[in-house]
This record gives sequence, C-alpha cells and structure tokens, in this order.
Amino acid sequence: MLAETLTGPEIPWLDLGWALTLLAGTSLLLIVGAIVPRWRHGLYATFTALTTVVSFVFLVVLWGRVTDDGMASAVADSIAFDHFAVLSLVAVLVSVFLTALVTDGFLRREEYDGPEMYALYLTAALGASVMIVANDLIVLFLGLETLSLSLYLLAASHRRKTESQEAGLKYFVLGGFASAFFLYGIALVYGASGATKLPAINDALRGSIDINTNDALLLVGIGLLIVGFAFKVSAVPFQVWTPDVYQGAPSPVTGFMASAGKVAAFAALVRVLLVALPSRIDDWQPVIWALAVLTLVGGSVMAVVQTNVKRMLAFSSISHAGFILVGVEASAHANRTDAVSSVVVYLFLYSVLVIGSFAVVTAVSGRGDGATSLDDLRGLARRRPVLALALTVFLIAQAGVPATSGFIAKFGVITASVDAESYALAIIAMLAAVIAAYLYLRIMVSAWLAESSDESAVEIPRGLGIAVSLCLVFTIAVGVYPGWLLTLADKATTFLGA
Amino acid sequence: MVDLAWLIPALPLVGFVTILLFGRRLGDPKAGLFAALMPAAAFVVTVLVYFDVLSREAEERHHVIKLFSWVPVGSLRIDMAFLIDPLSVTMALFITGIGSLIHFYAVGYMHGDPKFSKFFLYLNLFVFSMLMLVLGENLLVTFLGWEGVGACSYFLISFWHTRDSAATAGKKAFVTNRVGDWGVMIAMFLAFTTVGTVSYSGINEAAEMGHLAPVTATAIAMMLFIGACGKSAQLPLYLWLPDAMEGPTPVSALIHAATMVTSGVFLMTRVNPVLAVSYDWAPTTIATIGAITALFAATIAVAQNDIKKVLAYSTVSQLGFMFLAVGSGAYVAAIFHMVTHAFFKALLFLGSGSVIHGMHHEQDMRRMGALRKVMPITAFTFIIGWLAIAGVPPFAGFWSKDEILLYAFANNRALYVVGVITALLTAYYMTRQVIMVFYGEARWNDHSDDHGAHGDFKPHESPKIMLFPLVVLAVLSAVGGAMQLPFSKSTHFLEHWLEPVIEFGEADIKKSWAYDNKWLLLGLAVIIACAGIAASIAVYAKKKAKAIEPAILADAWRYDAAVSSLVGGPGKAAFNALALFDAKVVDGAVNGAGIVTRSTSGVVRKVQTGFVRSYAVIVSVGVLLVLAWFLFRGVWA
Amino acid sequence: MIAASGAVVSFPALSLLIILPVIGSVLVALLSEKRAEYVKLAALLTSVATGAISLWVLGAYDAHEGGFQFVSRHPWIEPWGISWHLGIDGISLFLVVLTGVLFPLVIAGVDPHHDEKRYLAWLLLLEAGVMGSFLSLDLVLFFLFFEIVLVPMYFLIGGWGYDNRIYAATKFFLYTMFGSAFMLVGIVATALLARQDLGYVTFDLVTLAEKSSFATDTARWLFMSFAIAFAVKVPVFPLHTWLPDAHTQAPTGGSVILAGVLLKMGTYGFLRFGLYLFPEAAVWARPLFLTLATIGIIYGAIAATMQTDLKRLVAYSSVAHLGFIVLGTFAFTDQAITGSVMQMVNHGVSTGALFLLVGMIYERRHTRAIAELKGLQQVAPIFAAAFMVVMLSSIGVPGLNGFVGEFLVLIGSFSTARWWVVIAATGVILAALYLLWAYQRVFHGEPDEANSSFAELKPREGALLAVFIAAIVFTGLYPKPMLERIEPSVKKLIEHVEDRSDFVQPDIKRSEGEG
Amino acid sequence: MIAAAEPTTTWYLLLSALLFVIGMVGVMIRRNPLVMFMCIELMLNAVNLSFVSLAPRVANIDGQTAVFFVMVVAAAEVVVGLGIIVSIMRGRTHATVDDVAELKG
Repeated sequence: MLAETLTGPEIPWLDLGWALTLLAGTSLLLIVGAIVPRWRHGLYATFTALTTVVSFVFLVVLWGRVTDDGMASAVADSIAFDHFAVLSLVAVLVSVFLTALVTDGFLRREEYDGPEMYALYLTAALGASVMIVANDLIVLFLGLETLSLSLYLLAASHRRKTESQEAGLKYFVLGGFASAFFLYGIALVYGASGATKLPAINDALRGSIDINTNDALLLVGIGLLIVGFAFKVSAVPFQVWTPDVYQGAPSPVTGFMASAGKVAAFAALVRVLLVALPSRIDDWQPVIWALAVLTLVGGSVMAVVQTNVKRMLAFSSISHAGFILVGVEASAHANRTDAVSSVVVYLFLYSVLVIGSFAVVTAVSGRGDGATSLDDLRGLARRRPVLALALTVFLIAQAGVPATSGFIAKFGVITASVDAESYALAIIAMLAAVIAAYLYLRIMVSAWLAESSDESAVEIPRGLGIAVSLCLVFTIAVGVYPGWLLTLADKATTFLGA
Repeated sequence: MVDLAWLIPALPLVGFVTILLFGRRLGDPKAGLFAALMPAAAFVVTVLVYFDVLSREAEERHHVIKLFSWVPVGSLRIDMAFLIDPLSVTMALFITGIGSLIHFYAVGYMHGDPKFSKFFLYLNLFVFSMLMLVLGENLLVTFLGWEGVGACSYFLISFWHTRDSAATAGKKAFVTNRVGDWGVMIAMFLAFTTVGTVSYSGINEAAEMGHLAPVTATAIAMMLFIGACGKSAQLPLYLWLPDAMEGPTPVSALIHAATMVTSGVFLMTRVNPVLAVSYDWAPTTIATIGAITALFAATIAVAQNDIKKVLAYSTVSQLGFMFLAVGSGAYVAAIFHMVTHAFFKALLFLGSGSVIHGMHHEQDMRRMGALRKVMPITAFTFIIGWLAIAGVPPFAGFWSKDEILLYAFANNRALYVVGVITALLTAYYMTRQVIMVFYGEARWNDHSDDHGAHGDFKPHESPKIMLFPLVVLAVLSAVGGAMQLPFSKSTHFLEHWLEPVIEFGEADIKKSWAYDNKWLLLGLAVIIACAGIAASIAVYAKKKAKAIEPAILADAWRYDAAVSSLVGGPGKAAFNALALFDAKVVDGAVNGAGIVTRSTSGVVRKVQTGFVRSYAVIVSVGVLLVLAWFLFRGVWA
Repeated sequence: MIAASGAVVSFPALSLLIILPVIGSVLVALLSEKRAEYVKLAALLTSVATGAISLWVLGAYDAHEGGFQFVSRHPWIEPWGISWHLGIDGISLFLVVLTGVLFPLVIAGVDPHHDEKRYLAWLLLLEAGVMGSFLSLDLVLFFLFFEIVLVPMYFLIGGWGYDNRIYAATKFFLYTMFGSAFMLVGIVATALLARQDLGYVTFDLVTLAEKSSFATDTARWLFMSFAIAFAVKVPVFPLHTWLPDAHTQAPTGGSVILAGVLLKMGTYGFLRFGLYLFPEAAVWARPLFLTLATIGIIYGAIAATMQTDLKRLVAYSSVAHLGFIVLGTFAFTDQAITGSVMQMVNHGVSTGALFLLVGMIYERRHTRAIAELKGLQQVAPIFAAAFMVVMLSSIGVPGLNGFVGEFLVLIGSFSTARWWVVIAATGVILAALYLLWAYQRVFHGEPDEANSSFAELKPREGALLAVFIAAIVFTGLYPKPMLERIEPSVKKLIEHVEDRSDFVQPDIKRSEGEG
Repeated sequence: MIAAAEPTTTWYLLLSALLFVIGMVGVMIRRNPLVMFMCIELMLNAVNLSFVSLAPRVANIDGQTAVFFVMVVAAAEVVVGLGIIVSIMRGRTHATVDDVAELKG
C-alpha cells in the first residue's frame, strides 16, 4: 500500500525525448553561453535550430509509435500522446526553428547577440509543448506559465526600446491577471468534478456523482477556463493586450508569439473542451460561437484604420484566431471531432505565414526595429522586389486567396463548419475575411504601388533570407499540393480519452 | 436568269468594296463613274430578270434563291436568301434605275468635294442595302437591309459633319428610325413564336391558311407599321426627314425621296395577307395616319421657303398618300404611286439640286426667281415634275394619285376628303415653288452683296452629266402613268404583274359606287389640281391676293420644337436624375458600407487606450459576461 | 448525361492552356529588367503558343458532340475529393478561344507606361486564371481560378491605372471577394450535402450535377449563394458599380481583358454552375434575374448616355450588354442561351475594341473627357471609320456580330419571357442614342486647336484593330460555324434542366401549310 | 445552532472568492506596478485557498498538491515580474503603469 504510493510513475524517456532535447538545449545554451561568452556569428541560432531538428526526429519516432501502438498516456496519465499532440508539437518546433533563423540577424543588427533569447525560445517551446500534451489541468497550468513567463521576457527583451519594455510590462500584468482566472477555473472544476486529469473530469461529469450540487461551481469553473484560454488566443474581448504587445515586442518575437503561443493555447483549449467537458457542450458551445463571431468581426474591423504594420498584423492575427475558433466551434458539434484536424492544419499553416510576414517586417524595420509604419514599407518593391513578393504572397495567403496555404487553411475550417451545419458562422467568417482583406491590400499598396522617396537599401541577413524563402516555398507548395498535410492531419482527429 | 438575281445586290457590294480599297486612288471623277456603273449594271441584270419572270406563268413568278444558312439555331432557321417575285423585281427595277441615274448626277454635283470618293462609297453601300431590303426572302434579311439603309442615311445626312446641324440631323434620323426598328424586331419575334419562321412565304401562307389568329396578325401588322412609320416618316415619327435635307441633294433625291423612305410601304405590301386577316381597325389606323400625315405635311409645305424643305414635306405628304392606299387595301395603287413618286420626286430633288448648284448653294427660294432664263433645261424638267406631282393629266402622278383616291373613296369617304384637300394643297405649294424659283423677277442680284465671296454672281446651268438624268426622269414622269391606266381591265398592267403578290390582300372595289363613277372622281381630281394651281398663280404670280403663310406652318405646327423641348427638357432631366441616382444611391451604398466600417473601426480602436488598468477592466467585463452566461445556464438548466 | 466524351487527344491541351501562361509569367518574372526585348519576347511567345493551342482545340473540336471534350482528369486533393478536372464544350469553347487570342493581341498591341516586365508577368498570370475558370469542371478548382484572377487584376489596375486607380482596384477586389464569400460556402455545402446521395464527398461538377439531387429549398439557397458571386462578377444591377470605376481606371490592356473575358466568368458561371447544378432553383429564380437583367439593360444605357467620360460611357454600355446575356441565360431556350453564349464572345470583341480605341484616344490627347474632344473625324478619318464600325457592332446593326447575339437572345426569350423582351428591346434604341451622341461630340464638328493635331491610326494600331473588325464582320455575316458548335451543348443543358425541373421549353414549329 | 456555526467549505470558498475579487479590483484601480503585481499574487493565493478547501470535499489530495505547484509558479512570476518592472522603472522612478502607454489605438 504505502510502497505503491511511494513508487513514482515510470517515465517513457524515449517518448519524451523531444521535450528533454529542448530542455538540454536550453541548459547547454545558458551554461556554455555563460562559460564561452562570444560565440561565432550565427552559432546560437544554428544551435537552437539544431536542437529543434533533433527534437523533431524524436517526434517523428513518436508519431510512428502512436500510429502503430495507438494513443497512449504517460507519467501517471498526466500527459497524452496522440497524433493531434504530435502535429501541434511539430508546428511549435517549426516556429522555433524559423524564429531562430530570423532572430540571428536581428540580434546582431541590434547588437544584442547572445544566448538569452534563444534559450527563452526553447523554454517557451517547452512550455508550449507541455500545454499541448497536458492531460491534467495542473500540468497544463505549469506549461502555460512556462510559456507565458518566457514570452513576457521575450517581449521585453529589447532593452533600449521603451515600447518593448512597455509591451513586456503590459503582457506580464495582464497575463498574470488572466492566469489567475484560469487557475481559479481549474480549482472550481476540480471542486466540482474532484479531478484534475481531463479524462477523469469527463468520467466524473458523465458519471454517477450528483452534479447538481456542484453545478454552479462547475459552470463558473468552465467559464473561467475558457476566459483563460480566450485571453491566450486573444479572442475578443480578451484581445486588448495583443495589439500593444505585438507592436511593442521585437519583431521576431512577435512572430513567435503569434505562432507558438497560439498553437499551444488552441491545442490545449481543444483538448480540454473535447476531452474533459464534452458532456457540457451545450453550455460552452454558444460561448465559443459568440467568441468566434466577436473575434472575427472585431479583429478585422479594428484593423481597418491602423497604420502600423505590426499592429495591423496583430489585429489580423486576432481575426485568424476567430477563424480557428470557427473550427473549434465546429468540432464541438456531436461526433464532429474530425473538424479538429482543420484546427491543427490552420494553426500549422498560419504559424508559417505569420513568421514569414514578421520576418519581412523585421528586415524592413531596420536598425532599432522602429520602422514598422505603412510608410516605411513604401517602395519596398523597388528596393527589394523579392522581399516585397514574399510579403505579398504571405499577405494574400492570409487573405485566403487560393493556391496558397492560407486558402487551404480557411477552406478546411469552413468545410468543418459547414459540415457541422453552422452556416451562419461560416458566412460571417468569410465576410470577415473580406474586411480583413482590405488591411492586406493596404499593406500591399504601400509595398508595391506607393511611390517612395526613401531608396535606402534593406539588408537581408542570411538566416532571415533562408527563413523567408522557406516560408515562401512552403506557403505556395502547400497551396498547390496540400494532399500530404491533410492526410497527416486526418489522423489527428481523435484524442486520448475523447 | 432568275438564278443570277443574286448579282443585283452583289454588284453594288463589289462597288463598295472596290471604292473602299481604291477609292482615294481612283479619285474624282473616276471613283464616281465606277460607282455609278455598278447600279447601272445591276439595273441591266434586273431588267433581264424582269423579263425572265414576266415570261412565266403567274403562279411561277415566285423564286427563292438561297445563298447560305445564316442564323440556324434549334427551330429557328434563317437563311441568307432572296425572294424574286413581281414585287421585289419592281422595287429592284426602280431602285437600280433611279439609283444609277442619281449616281451619274452626283458625279457632277459632288465634283470637287474633298470627300468625293467617300460619298460614292456610302452611295453604293446604300444601294446594296436597299436591294437586300427589297429582295430579302425573310424579315431578317430585309431587316439587314433596313438597318443598312438607316446607317447609310446616317452617314450621308451627316456627310458634311463639320456642320453641327448636319451631324445632329444624322443622329436624329438614326435614333428615330431605331424607334421603328423596335417595332420590326418585336414583329419578327411574334412571327417566330407563332408561325415558327420569319420568312415572308411562311408568314403570309400562315395568314392565308388561317393559321394566324387575328390578334397575332394585328399585333404583327401594327408592330411592322411602327417600323414603317419610322422609315417612311409618318406621324409621329416623321421628324427626322425634313432635317435629313442637311445631306447632299443627290442623297435627298435617292434616299429621302425615291427609295429608302418608301420601304415602309413596301414592307406593308409584302405582308399584305397578315394585314388582311387582322382586325379591321388595323388597316383603318394605317389609312388614317397616312391621310393625316399627308394633310399635315402638305399644310407645312405651303409655308416653307427652303427649296428642299418644300420637297421634303411634300415627300412626307406623298408617303402619307401611299399609306392611305395601303390602309385602303390598294396595294397596287400604293406601289404605283411609289414608283411614279420615285420618278417625279427624284426629278424635283435633282432639279432643286441643279438650282442650288447653279445658285452656289443658295437654298432660299426668296433669293431666286426667273431662273428659267439662266437654266432652261433644269427649269423645263422641273416643270414637268411639277405637273406630275400636281396631278395634271396625263402626267404620271395624276394616274397614281387618282387610283389611291378612288380606293380611299370606296373604303372611307372621310379619308377621301382629306386626300382631296391634300391634293389641292399639293398643287398649290408646288406651283408656288415653281413660280418662286423660275418665274417672277430675279431676286438674286439685289442679294448678291450678301454673297461677299462671289461679288456680282451669276447663276449658271449645270453640267451635262447632271442634266441628262433630269431629262430621263422627266420623260418617265411624263409617261410613267402608262403602267396602270384605268381605261379598261386590260390596261391595268401593273395590277396583272403584281397579282400573285397582292391578290390576297387587295381590296375588291368592283362593286362599289366609286368604281362605277370613277370617271366622275377623275374629273373632280383634275378640277382640284387646276384649282390649286390657279390659286397659287393668283397669289404668287399675279399677286392678286396676299400669301397666307402663318408662322405656325413655317415651323411645322411647332411639333418638332415641342418634341425637342420634351426630350431636351424633362427627358434629359430624368436621365440625369438616374445617373445621379446611380452615383449617389447605388454606388453610395457600396462606398457607404466602406465608410461605415472605417468609422466603426475608428470608434472601436478607442477601446485600446493603452492603459493596462483599463485593459484589466475590459477583461473583467468579459469575464463577467461569460460568467453571467454560465450562471444563467446553471439557473436555467 | 453530359459526361466526359469526345476527341481523344495526344497531349493534355487544356492543362497546357493553363500551365503555359503560368510558366511564361514565371519566366518573365525571372528575366532581368535590362533585357526588355527578351521579356517582351518571352511573354509574347508563351501567349501566342497558348493562343495557338486554343485555336488547335477549336479546330479539333467535334461540332456534333455536345458533351465535354478534351477532358483531362487527375486526382488533386484526394482527402477532400477535389480533382484537376478540365473539359471544354460548346459553351466554353469560344470563350477559351477568345481568351487565347485576346491576350497575345493585348500584349503585342498595347504597351504599359512603365515596368513592362511586371505588367507582362501579371498579365500572363491573369490569362492562366481566366483560362482555368473557363475550363474547370471541379467546383473548387473553378473557385481557385475564379478567385486567383483578382490578384493580377488588382495589381494591373492599381499599378498601371489612372489617377484614381487604388480606389478602383480595391473596390474591385473587395466587391468580387464579397461575392465569392458566399459562393465558397455554397460550394462546400453543395459537396457535403450531396454526400447523402453519393456516399462520398466530391467537388466534381459533372458528378454532382448528374448524380445528386437536393431538397428544393436547399437547392435554392445553394443556387443563390452561387448567384451572388456571379451577379457581382457579371455585373448584374444593382451590384454593378465596381465596374465603371474598374474599367475607367484600368490601363487600356486591363480594360480590354476586363471587358473581353473577365466579366464573362460571371455569365459563364451562371450557365455552367447555376443552371447545370441547380436546374430547379434556376427556374425558380427566373423572374428575379429576368427583371434585374431588363433593368440592367435600360438602366445601364441611360446611365451611359449621361456619362462625361468616354471610357466610363463604354463601361456602362457593358452593363447594358451584359444585361442581354443574363436575359438570354434565364430565358432557357435554345436560341436565347445560344445567343447569350455568342453574345459573351461578341461583347468581348466589340467592347474590347472600343476600349482599345478609347485607349488610343487617351494616348494621343491624355484625356477621356468627351467635352475636350471634337471633330476627330476631320483629322483622323480612318481612325474614325474604325471607331464607327466597332460602334455599329456595339449598337447591334445587322451584318455585324453584335446583332446576331442580341437578336438570338431576344427572339429566343420572347417565347418564355415575352414582356421582359418587349421592354429589353427598347435598349437597342438607347444604345443608338448614347453611342451616336458620343460619336457626334467626339468625331463630328470642326476640330478645335487641341484636337487638330490628332494623329491618324498608326500601322501597328491598324493591324491590331483589323483583327477585331475582321472578327466583327465575319461573325456578323456568317455566324453558323459558331452557332453549330455552341448549340448542341446548349441543347444538352436545357434538356438537363427540363429533366430536373417542371420547366418545359415551348416547342416552336413552322406551322404546316408552308411551302 | 452551534453546528450551524461550524464553518463549512462554502465559507472558505466565499472567502477565497472575496480575496480573489479584492485582488482583481486591485489590479484595476491601483497604479503602482508593484502593488498591481501583489494584487495578482493575492488572486493566485485566493485560488490556493479554494484548492485546499475543496480538496477534502472531493476526498483526494490533488488539491493540496496543486497548491505547491501554484506557489512555485508564483515565485517564478515574482522573479520575472520584478525583473521587468525594475528594468522599466530604471530611469523613471515613482512611475506608474499609466505612464507607460505609448502603444495604443
């Protein structure tokens, strides 16, 4: 009896290899970075990239195992391995990889070259991964905090730039504020169901225990959980922090937030809702619906009058969150969990898009990372045609124009939503996309069509160049031939325990 | 020979293409002569065809020459085909005949004009289209010619387009004709949907066999008549014809007197069976409109001082006569008058052209007079034309006009009276014209100072090439009546010839009082004509009485003015209103949507105050909302 | 059954029609700015090659077979049941040929003011998009091309247009996107709802149209979702206001393409997707669209009459002309729909040529304001003559192409939509009014100082226009070759509609007793 | 009577809720970043209170264990938070959060 309680859970080290790699990478960066102060140019970035690659290899193995032996839970059921998780993890790694490449040149331009940011990327990635695989609300909370804390620091990491500082502070205060709600939600759900593990919660809610006494607790709990997530995915009206933080944070970091952060938050949201709370769909689905509509419309409408590219992209990321919520809403419908694949695909494709876009912004923003207004983009087509072209592709992809990955993403979500027969939402989403298109058009206008006096060359560091080209190729390749990705994603439709 | 009938329109087409390609190189006058040869050749062919047809039995005088299948879709099968029968041959004869004469005349008249070859380009194209119109086997081929002549008349009216009046007149002609074309198109649609074809034989036989319900027949007939009103310048669409005088005089003679304007009459004759089986009010309407137009135009002609305007209104009036005939079922008479009118009206126009030419483009009759001395041949031929139109026996106009009046009497006495009055007026104003132009004292000397350009200026006779057509036409006007003489059945040459075409629709007046007393009516007509002439001489030559030329007649009962002010006033305003509506309302809604979005955005962005604490507030509000929902569910569930 | 059939081809002609321009566009984009002549050459070659293939298709097309020919079908996005399914029939044949011929002409005949390289790259991309939309037999594939077209067109208007270009381009882009928003949802819904009948999800047009059936109300909703997109593209009143701006601001080449082929994507869509997929709903929607079409005809004409900008006038005339096409489409008779299809091509030729001419006027006088032009016929008679011919074709004078289509539409519609036709036919009067009035103001009269130096038609321009005028006259006098290729497909379509709805085409026979 | 006075779970829950709200309001009304920060900590600890008070009720120890994690997290937040606040307040002393509001609109 006692013995049993004392024996810890056994750990599937191999399956956790990807996480351990990230951890190891972080520590190495910090320790070696402390011992050997100046690394040769680009080594930090290369090292980080390599770490993600190794981690990726582990994931491939894991994918194979999940495919063969089916989904499994580990570490005393506190984490779950399923295709959905692995795919989302890959998305996170990809964003770290690309961001690292982008950051390299950026840091040297800003004369901040050093291991710190990379280490933070890795810890953030670790936190995100934990969120993704978390099968237990507490674990989820830990992941969330790890991610958030890293992001606070990343946001504030440009020490000379007051905006960066401000972003960090705002993000920190509001983030902490939101986490508190989230945590409170956990506590209440725990109180109502007596469990923190998602499947257990589900059993409890389905099960025989008399819910009624705890109904209020449970519902409020669910509400607060959703609030927590809504804040992380920056759904209206919990998006308030997003524009300021995205605009203030260093450009590569913004891209990272918009990708890895969103992936993790949405993955966790979907998992919690569908694994732990399916029995309460009728209660929370309308909320998701409302959030989706608000986010779609709010995001695109608010973007219309903006003049700062980073801020515009922030709002656009909000309306994208709305689109993903459409997918979530669809997956909430009875036996429509296959809609989940559309969510993960959207996250995957959007991550690449947004990093690509912010990479271009990084290049244009110039020394001091300040030149991010529409006017600073003027005549980009003259100064850097290829860069302008890349930006255009990323933008029209975000607008959902066919033959780009963005269309595939939107198409998937809309299909899911129509399949779930929530036509209204689908149409609202498409109309919101039209409004949002206006903002992309405005950016394109200043990049291509607006005359500019400023002919100063935009220099493109190697890493950034590579990253942009990778994103570009990916965006078009997936747009033209998305079959493989969809086939992968089709696996990611069921969760452990759901 | 009949099988070669396709040559008739082909030749002018060849002329058109040749001049299109080499016109400038041929130049003045070669281009003109070449162009004139084409209708002349066509005329020869037509004559041959005529004799060929004539040599056949009455029932075999109906030939279809199919060139190729033009618009075949589903049950609609329209061929590019010609119908060779007495009617079309008759038309072709005087179109090519008079056409070639006028071509030659024009070679002299247009001599020295910078756009000499272009003029003949259009002229040949016109002859081609006109022939398509009359030879067409179905409504669509006719319509091709119909619109073709419309376009050509547009080109030729605005030939001297640097004159704004000319440009405007051309546009006016085209647009007014389009109003008529609308009717023709609807008629075609009706024919197709009811009879399943637009070919004349199809439609007519359907009518003859009683497959055509009276209501449909009436609709088709009336729609075609709208078209006829447009082309043949009947009320209310006659407006464009007087303005059309802006064109060179040969054009006025060919298009706006002899040929094109009569195509309305031709069309109604073509489909006479349809008119025959339609409700009675249909022909009555046609006859009435014809009569009213005739009188209306005649009254106006009385007060005109422009030598061509007089003839223009007289043309409108004569066309009215023809429709009076059509409406009275007197198709033979209609065609008869059409031909004779073609003779003498062409003659008169060419004569006036010769005068204008000799007067250095002076058209105001008040500045003429006593011209018979300086241009004797012109004067002589003109006078023959005058006698013909005035209805003095034995000249052509007398016979044809009398035939019409005869049928009118049999059909509807009221209209007969109108016709007689018109005849009187015709004689009156034509005499007036002749006197003002050729007799009295020469008024061009005392005005010569106005002609600063040519100091002491002397009218002169026109060149031979212009005079010879005058002579030919004068002869025709004199003897043209011979083709249909009322003496006995056997002298009804034209009637026998046209029999196969019009027998179904032709009214039978053998039994009527009028037919028995036609000599009485004949005599009355003569008296009327003489009375008109006498009155005119009394007023204008002898100055016995003061001329009655009220201003209201001078400007055509202000009808034109009224219409123009309507179109230019309320009409234009309405159009502008719609254009404004489009810009402000329809497009305004679109831009409005954009503006609304922008302003909303501008308002909503204020939420982003930048103050952390207010953000916290917003988040909390959101939290409360979400919780409110869930608590509501909790209570409610 | 309009299933794949017809000629077996040695090489994938249709796929090439789409791919060649893309290759060309990439090629042009890669070539260096400095070698301008190569850039032009590459663009010209690819577009000419495309045109040649389209003509080859025209030649090899089997006139008696109404079904889809040259069909090429490969799986594309299997997980979603989307396939690369191309095919051509009488309805799309001439639009494809028109596209194939128009682009080389525009590339050869109209030079942009600057940045030729980019201009050509966008133009070729545009060609690929247009071709694709006319050839696709898969809903998603069609949507892909239908939507992708916006991007090059946006840049062409915005980059090479006139003073107010950005506004016009943006309006064009967003307005059209607004329409397609509904269509995308409609497309997806169609495929997913058809799953009940088919048992699997496919976006294949033929399969959906032939094998699936929808509940009446569902079909009507779906139809409307498509119809909105097409109505915007056509454009049907009152969704037309993007067109005058886009046309007026676009560079000459852009306007020609826009009027020539882009608008047809809407009218074509109605036929290919609206009627074919949802026959019953289309029948149900007839009164609405007949009315809107008729309004469009009169309204567009009146608006055109009052324009002060020559190009804008032509743009509004397009609204009127396309009204005829829509009228014919919804009249559901052999003649009417055949006429519509023909009119699509005719309008492309005539209005395309008109825009070319207006463009030339602008090149010479740097204004499009009618008030500033005067007496051009005096100084440039040949130019005026060319304008006159094109104008007459646009007015619909028999013997020129414009008439045949218009006439067929009207005579065909008369049996099923009598009173609409009676009103619509008055449009021909107005057409004469606004065009002749404009012509008088621009070409007649004595040229004033500014216009007296107006240059006569240059050989290159003449050659360019000659092609158009030849087409105008030929189709006007001998439309049979066109009609006999269009008709079988139209018949099939109407039969399809009759099978699946209570609509019956009135059967018009020549009354007997007729020699 | 006495039994009724026996504090039940509900009381603790209400207390924790009260504390949480206090913290929440604090964040909204206080300007000093440090105080706001403390308010957030207060919210976290309010949650901790409900954890421990709920644990016995649902008869397992997950609640108590959670508290430890939360404490750790809170500690981490202190480190990060103070770091940021210090770095931003360097230069401008006695600054309030309302002074850092360049990013807006």
